[in-house]
Amino acid sequence: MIRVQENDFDIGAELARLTEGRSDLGAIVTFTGTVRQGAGDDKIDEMTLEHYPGMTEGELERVEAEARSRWPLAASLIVHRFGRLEPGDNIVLVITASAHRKAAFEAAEFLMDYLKTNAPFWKREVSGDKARWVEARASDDANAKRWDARGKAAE
Amino acid sequence: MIRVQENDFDIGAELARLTEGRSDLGAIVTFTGTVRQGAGDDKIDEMTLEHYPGMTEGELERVEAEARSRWPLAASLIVHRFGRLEPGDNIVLVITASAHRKAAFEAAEFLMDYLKTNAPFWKREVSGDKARWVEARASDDANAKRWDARGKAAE
Amino acid sequence: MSVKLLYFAWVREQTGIREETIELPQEVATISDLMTWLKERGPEFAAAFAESHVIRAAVDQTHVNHDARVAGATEIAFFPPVTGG
Amino acid sequence: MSVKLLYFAWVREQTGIREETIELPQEVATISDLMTWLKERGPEFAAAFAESHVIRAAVDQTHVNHDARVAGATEIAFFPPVTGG
Repeated sequence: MIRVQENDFDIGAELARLTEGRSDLGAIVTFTGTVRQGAGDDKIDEMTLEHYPGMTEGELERVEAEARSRWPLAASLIVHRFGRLEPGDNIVLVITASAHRKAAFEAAEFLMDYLKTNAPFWKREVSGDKARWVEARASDDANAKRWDARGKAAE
Repeated sequence: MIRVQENDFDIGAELARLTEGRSDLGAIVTFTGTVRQGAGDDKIDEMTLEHYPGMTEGELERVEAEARSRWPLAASLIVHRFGRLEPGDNIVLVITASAHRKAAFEAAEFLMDYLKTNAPFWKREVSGDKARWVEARASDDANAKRWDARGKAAE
Repeated sequence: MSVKLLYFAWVREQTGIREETIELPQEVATISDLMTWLKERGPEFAAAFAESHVIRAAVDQTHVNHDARVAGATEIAFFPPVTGG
Repeated sequence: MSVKLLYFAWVREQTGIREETIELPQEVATISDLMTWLKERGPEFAAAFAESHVIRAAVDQTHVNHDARVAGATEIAFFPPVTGG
């Protein structure tokens, strides 16, 4: 399940909804990405997340389907926010649940790596009277690529 | 921070407590282990978790300190339950928070792998009128050992 | 053939346009051709597409390379490398 | 020297004892020696420690190997491989 929204999300409530009445889950992993304040020259006051409505949902669905084809996930969720955010605010939530922890951990990392390089979001950071578009990091591309070679993962 | 308790835990509340007022965290990972009902010959009705009071707390503190020496964690938490549990119930919660997601993911996996092989807990599963002590899995030893060779992790 | 063009992030800021519908000229066969053609529309577009090698494109909401064909496209988007998550 | 012994999980079930305090005999130098000595205390202990190679031990709440010395120990625990998490 995927969702793109301006509002905040409640991790406890999302978890409860996803796992309610389920006794087949042995391992549940959540990843939450939040706005870091930074320090010195990197200190930010706020951030705006622009996205490509329509394509965003399509990419998140594609990424989730890919994870579910690679790992035996009993449940999964991606929630990504857009709009104006402040330091400490939530940006993205990924939840993966499986019978075993290895699948849940790997799938959550995979989802984050793929989402970082494929979901059409752009961060604009504001610091005082200066604003700048965040640049993509080569390490994100490298993180996403490491899954390509693996194809179907173990377990 | 570590806690050993008979009562359930509330993941949302634990997360809120750990991250409240923090704007230095970019990545927060939670792992929750729950009682799987199983199926067929592995179907269980309930489970009892026995532990070694005193040593349990010591081992969890040692494991957490080891993770914090290997990764730059801004916050961490381990909560482990003991006593009688039913399918679907929570068993263990691990939370790791860091500036970057790689450290948070790796540290959470490390904590679970080490806890599985070092924390003195024993599961006794009840199915109908039969009870059996869960046997340790060779894969858990292998998972824990893979960290030994690595020593200090990247980032 | 008419096609909707969308611009995001600093590509949008530099072109000054969020979206527009244009008639695709005959000589434009690929994304690369389209960027070359766009650069000639004026200084804003010349600036936006000056470093065209870093710009990413999507045809009908799917990521494509610069050598992708544009024939049959309904919607073409240009944007910097993504930075979500 | 007196030492507290603790038994957990199926070791506890088989010995029928959760904890006890004993006087360590002179000839018991290591965990391995202690298990050999315990086996001779009766059929419950013989059964509990029959497969002593799978049993784990902790001296003063720290995991140890079977060749660890027991001199100076306050508390020694015996249990199966752990299965928490």
